[in-house]
Amino acid sequence: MMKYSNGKGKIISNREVAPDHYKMEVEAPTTFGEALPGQFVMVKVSDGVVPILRRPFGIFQTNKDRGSFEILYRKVGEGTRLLADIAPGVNLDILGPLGTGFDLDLSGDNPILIAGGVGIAPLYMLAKELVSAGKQVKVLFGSRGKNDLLVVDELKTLGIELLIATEDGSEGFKGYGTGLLEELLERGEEISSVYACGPEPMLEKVDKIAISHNLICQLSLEAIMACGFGVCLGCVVKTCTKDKDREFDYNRVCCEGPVFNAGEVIWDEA
Amino acid sequence: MMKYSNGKGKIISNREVAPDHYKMEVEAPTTFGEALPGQFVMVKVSDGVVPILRRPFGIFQTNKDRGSFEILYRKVGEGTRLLADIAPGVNLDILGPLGTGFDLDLSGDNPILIAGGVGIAPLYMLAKELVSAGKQVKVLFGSRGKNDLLVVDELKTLGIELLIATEDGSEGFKGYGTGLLEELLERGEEISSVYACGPEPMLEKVDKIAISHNLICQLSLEAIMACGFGVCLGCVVKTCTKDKDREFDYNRVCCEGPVFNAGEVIWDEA
Amino acid sequence: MKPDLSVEIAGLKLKNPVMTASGTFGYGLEYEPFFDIGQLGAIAVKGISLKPRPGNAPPRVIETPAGMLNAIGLQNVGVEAFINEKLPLLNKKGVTVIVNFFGNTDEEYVQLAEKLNGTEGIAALEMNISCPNVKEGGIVFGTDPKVAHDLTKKIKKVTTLPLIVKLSPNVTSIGEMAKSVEDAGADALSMINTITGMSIDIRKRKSKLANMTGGLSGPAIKPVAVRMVWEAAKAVKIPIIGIGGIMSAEDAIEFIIAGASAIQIGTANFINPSIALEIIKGIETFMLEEKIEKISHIIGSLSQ
Amino acid sequence: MKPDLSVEIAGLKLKNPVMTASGTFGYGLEYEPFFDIGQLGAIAVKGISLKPRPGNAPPRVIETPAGMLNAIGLQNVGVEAFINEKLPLLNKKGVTVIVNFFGNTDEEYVQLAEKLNGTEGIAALEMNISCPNVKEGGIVFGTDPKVAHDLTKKIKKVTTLPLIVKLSPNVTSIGEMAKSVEDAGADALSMINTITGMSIDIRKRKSKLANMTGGLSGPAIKPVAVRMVWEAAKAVKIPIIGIGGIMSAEDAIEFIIAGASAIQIGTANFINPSIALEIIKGIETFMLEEKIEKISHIIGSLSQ
Ligand SMILES: Cc1cc2nc3c(=O)[nH]c(=O)nc-3n(C[C@H](O)[C@H](O)[C@H](O)COP(=O)(O)OP(=O)(O)OC[C@H]3O[C@@H](n4cnc5c(N)ncnc54)[C@H](O)[C@@H]3O)c2cc1C
Ligand SMILES: Cc1cc2nc3c(=O)[nH]c(=O)nc-3n(C[C@H](O)[C@H](O)[C@H](O)COP(=O)(O)OP(=O)(O)OC[C@H]3O[C@@H](n4cnc5c(N)ncnc54)[C@H](O)[C@@H]3O)c2cc1C
Ligand SMILES: Cc1cc2nc3c(=O)[nH]c(=O)nc-3n(C[C@H](O)[C@H](O)[C@H](O)COP(=O)(O)O)c2cc1C
Ligand SMILES: Cc1cc2nc3c(=O)[nH]c(=O)nc-3n(C[C@H](O)[C@H](O)[C@H](O)COP(=O)(O)O)c2cc1C
Ligand code: FES
Ligand code: FES
Repeated sequence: MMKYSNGKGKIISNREVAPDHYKMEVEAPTTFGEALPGQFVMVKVSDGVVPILRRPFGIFQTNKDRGSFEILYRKVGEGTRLLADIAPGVNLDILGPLGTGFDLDLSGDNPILIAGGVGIAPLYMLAKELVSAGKQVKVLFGSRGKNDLLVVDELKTLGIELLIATEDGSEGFKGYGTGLLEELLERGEEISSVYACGPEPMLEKVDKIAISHNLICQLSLEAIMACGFGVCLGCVVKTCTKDKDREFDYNRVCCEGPVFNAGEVIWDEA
Repeated sequence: MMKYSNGKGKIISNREVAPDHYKMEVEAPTTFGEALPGQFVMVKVSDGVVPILRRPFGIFQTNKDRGSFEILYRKVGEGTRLLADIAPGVNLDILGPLGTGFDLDLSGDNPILIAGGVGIAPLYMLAKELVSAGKQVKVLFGSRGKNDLLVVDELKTLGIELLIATEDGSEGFKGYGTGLLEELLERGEEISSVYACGPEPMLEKVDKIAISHNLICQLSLEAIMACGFGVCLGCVVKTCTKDKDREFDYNRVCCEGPVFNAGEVIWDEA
Repeated sequence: MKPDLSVEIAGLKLKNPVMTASGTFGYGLEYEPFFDIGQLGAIAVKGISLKPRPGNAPPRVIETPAGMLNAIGLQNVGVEAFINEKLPLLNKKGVTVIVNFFGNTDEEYVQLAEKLNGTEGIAALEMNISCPNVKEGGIVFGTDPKVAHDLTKKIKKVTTLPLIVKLSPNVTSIGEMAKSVEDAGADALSMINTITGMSIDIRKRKSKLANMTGGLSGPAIKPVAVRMVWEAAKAVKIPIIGIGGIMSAEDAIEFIIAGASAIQIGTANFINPSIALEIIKGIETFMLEEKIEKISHIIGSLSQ
Repeated sequence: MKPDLSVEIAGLKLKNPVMTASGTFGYGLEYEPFFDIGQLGAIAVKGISLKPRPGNAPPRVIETPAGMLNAIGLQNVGVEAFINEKLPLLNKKGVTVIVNFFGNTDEEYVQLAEKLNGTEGIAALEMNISCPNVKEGGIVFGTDPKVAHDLTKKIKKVTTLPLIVKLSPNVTSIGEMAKSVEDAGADALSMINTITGMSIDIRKRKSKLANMTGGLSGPAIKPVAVRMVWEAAKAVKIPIIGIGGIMSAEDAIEFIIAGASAIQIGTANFINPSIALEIIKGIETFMLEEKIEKISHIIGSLSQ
């Protein structure tokens, strides 16, 4: 607990790696060396008050040798647009590493990592560490089309098995990553655990699959965050409770999450 | 009337010419060719809503051959800080030329231009035009110290007579530019008119001197402006009125000004 | 198919829901260098009083985060000069003219309304009630539902023009205010006027405005304005004109979804003088993208 | 010579006028990784109710221009857990603890005040009256001067702790509100709470907050907050704690000059968790530059 720090980190590089997707490397304050896969940072994207809030990004990887860490992000709005425009050399306000990480001890020998789009960001770091731990890692990467695939080369050099699903069928399996997961399950492949990160509908689907197949499974969620370190109570998600007096709990994605176990989250129709 | 335009102008250059003072050249929308000395532009210094208002700057000179104009500005706050950071190549929102210019017809043969600090900006262009019209131009330039002097070389090459006053006496006359003006008057030098631009206390002083010596004199004022083209009524200054029912008028610095004749403005103790 | 932007407010047919707000568009002509102002749904001219008013001492404006404070003090040429010098020019351009007016007593309001009612070329009246009532110790007309109600009733008696009442946001219950002027016969509401604010020069220990306080406008107030339009729309049946911090077509549509039948652009006119035209086009683009045939179909369409 | 930042509020001696605002500083401990929270003048903890509250459904926060809307719904651990689990830790750090509390009925407020009054380690109570009164059809306690007056009176009867009443800005006359709670015996005021606002997703035609409306905070509301502090300071003699959009020492000083004896930092804590400490230092620097020996010398020093 409370290993995070609030400080400046100099941008080492910030470049487009796929259409509208950027990878940024930042000199890391000391605490970043011990960051876990699945943890995230809060970044101040402007000096001024618009946008006023920091933006959360998963840690793509840490480079202990260089004392830096990387994020992989998609340009979706004002904040990420500003971030994409910041030149190397600039000092960024960074707060982190925050949140719970993935639990590597749950992985077993044949973990499957399933990513939707930029959800690959925290899973890349997870894959790397699982490989170092000697696991047989499979990554299922779902994206809209082959032009939207991310960090494929990096993934391949990790020595994992990469399976691709594209919605338009322009590469690999035609359909969602979750479809691929279901196929593997039907084929009866060995799966000791599932780790997922991506858009909410995908996570909900993975959750259902995991529950129905009794799989060990962790999901990394997103939420709009004002603080990122547990004080605003803005980022909550409905979760199952152990308390008999209540129907549910509101847990903070930034503290109790962003990683939750399958079956924990109550998905609301919204 | 209504010769101004609202458009984009690409920044050709933007560099520091003295400590905290910048000169920026911008490709000019068509209407800028006819800009008068003393007119100004409204510049949007940020794409966002902070700061929300445009900033007014006098036109330092127009370059009809290159289809550009220049401003000379001092970094004093958030807006000018942002402006100083904008790189050449960026398209700037420019509105202008706005306001009344100086009246060159009033000059006579021996006009004196008196500038306080960055108030030299519109007077440079005026000096240039008066020289072309064959006048014997004297420029009195007051600044804090010799390091704060601006565009001295450019002024000298115009072929005008440059007299410098510094508050700390590090160059030229020790004291204010207005002190220098009083000295010239005492010496009985030939002065056919006075044009002034600078901080308000300086303008008030010049006004008093002009009135007491019965000099033809024009002053370029500043005011906080929301629009710059006459609609917000935010930029008014108290002026003498011809209407018997009123004690004074509120005239808009952006439309009836920024150039006013000596004796027109009612200086309030504030 | 070209989307249909026309709306109707208080019997007034407008070609589109985009108007410009009083005090931010002068008498309209000042914007001629930028675009053809006849393309606007309507324009609300600078607030008019019986006699010309000099306004407040400067400084009158100051920037704030994502907004500005103004204390112009309702400087205007007076109703005579407006009718004789400004209105004919606007009429020549074919602009739909909404005349914003105000007084410091009931009688001044009534006299003005009578005068304007007898004038050709005015499409509607917009009554600004965010003014101090000098007979009631300077309490603003628009902060007491009863006072606003009675004033509205008096004005309705003396004019046949559509009457839009412009509400002040400086109230506890905007729904109650809206209802009370509706009950008095108002044909439409426009809202919000500025929120009272202040900004201090800490070294001089002086307000940055000579008038001490001023009215806050711009994007900073948009969330408050949208909320108030939504609350008022739930309280009344008459149409509402949404105002407050609109800088883009998206902002304009927010107000329409919240319950506004039309919108007015204020502060944004200062920053980008052709913004109103861009917003009309932006609304059209949005309608095409979202397959909305008629803008009136989405008025008040916020899901609860 | 080191400037003297100490101030006194309702008998409470504070080493400096910088506090953190309720709901933006958790229970204090969350800020320990960033700085020694004992350096603060005081902290106001997250609003406490009799029973734990789950709060509203998400989404609960959304950004707006220079501000944010929140509809947390007063989620909190309840008074028991606060007293047993949080307060002892805060006391161990030597922090001056102000307990922000609220209820949905007069009785809930009274019970809470009684409970807190009997607890060691609390420096003062801050009563949040921006809550719906369920017995009065959900009308907010803090929008009716009479209701706020009566409630304040009841609370004063059951507690000997200094009582700070936290005012809602969603009222017509903040001066009248301030006066009515002063008359009821409030020892100090804190203001402002958030301004109600709304933000709409125009493609989904849904509010961006599950709760429809939320409270606007941040720099956007600063001019309104400064004005209200100034108006309240003219209306009452009890000290005022200024709140609303404070992001810097300059902002804090603006409130002090307007009439606040101390200030609270809210939203800014999210963006820069060590801002409170920086503001204390900034105030010191300002005092040195301006040769102000004691911060209390400039409280309410705005020239008229
Ligand atoms: C724990 C966590 C880790 C994340 N990791 C990454 C990452 O590694 N790479 C990456 O590209 N993105 C990541 N995100 C999402 C990222 O934070 C948002 O895309 C970003 O904040 C959007 O900012 P913006 O200003 O560009 O968009 P805005 O203009 O604010 O919004 C654009 C759209 O994005 C949505 N949005 C805004 N903020 C968030 C948010 N915090 N979470 C989810 N949706 C949001 C808005 O509702 C809107 O639809 C993560 C989010 C969380 C909570
Ligand atoms: C007609 C006109 C012509 C001008 N020409 C020039 C010029 O050629 N070169 C130049 O450097 N400056 C010029 N100015 C002043 C310039 O506009 C301001 O310095 C600038 O707007 C400050 O912006 P800022 O955001 O950096 O400062 P802010 O942070 O807004 O303010 C910093 C300080 O400057 C003052 N200030 C802000 N706006 C104005 C304003 N419009 N006029 C006067 N003071 C202001 C503020 O009160 C404050 O004290 C001119 C002003 C006017 C009205
Ligand atoms: C400089 C200025 C002057 C204004 N003058 C008037 C006026 O005369 N009458 C009126 O009803 N509203 C007046 N307003 C209020 C605007 O019409 C509008 O209600 C308000 O600014 C909110 O909209 P905005 O945020 O888009 O500016 C004025 C606003 C500004 C900024
Ligand atoms: C996320 C959030 C939660 C808040 N919770 C409370 C609360 O529980 N009790 C309370 O009195 N005020 C609460 N407030 C209001 C703040 O204490 C403060 O009055 C307001 O945010 C204005 O200050 P600011 O602009 O500095 O944030 C909350 C504000 C925010 C942003
Ligand atoms: S983001 Fe503030 S509590 Fe999670
Ligand atoms: S700046 Fe708007 S009228 Fe002059």
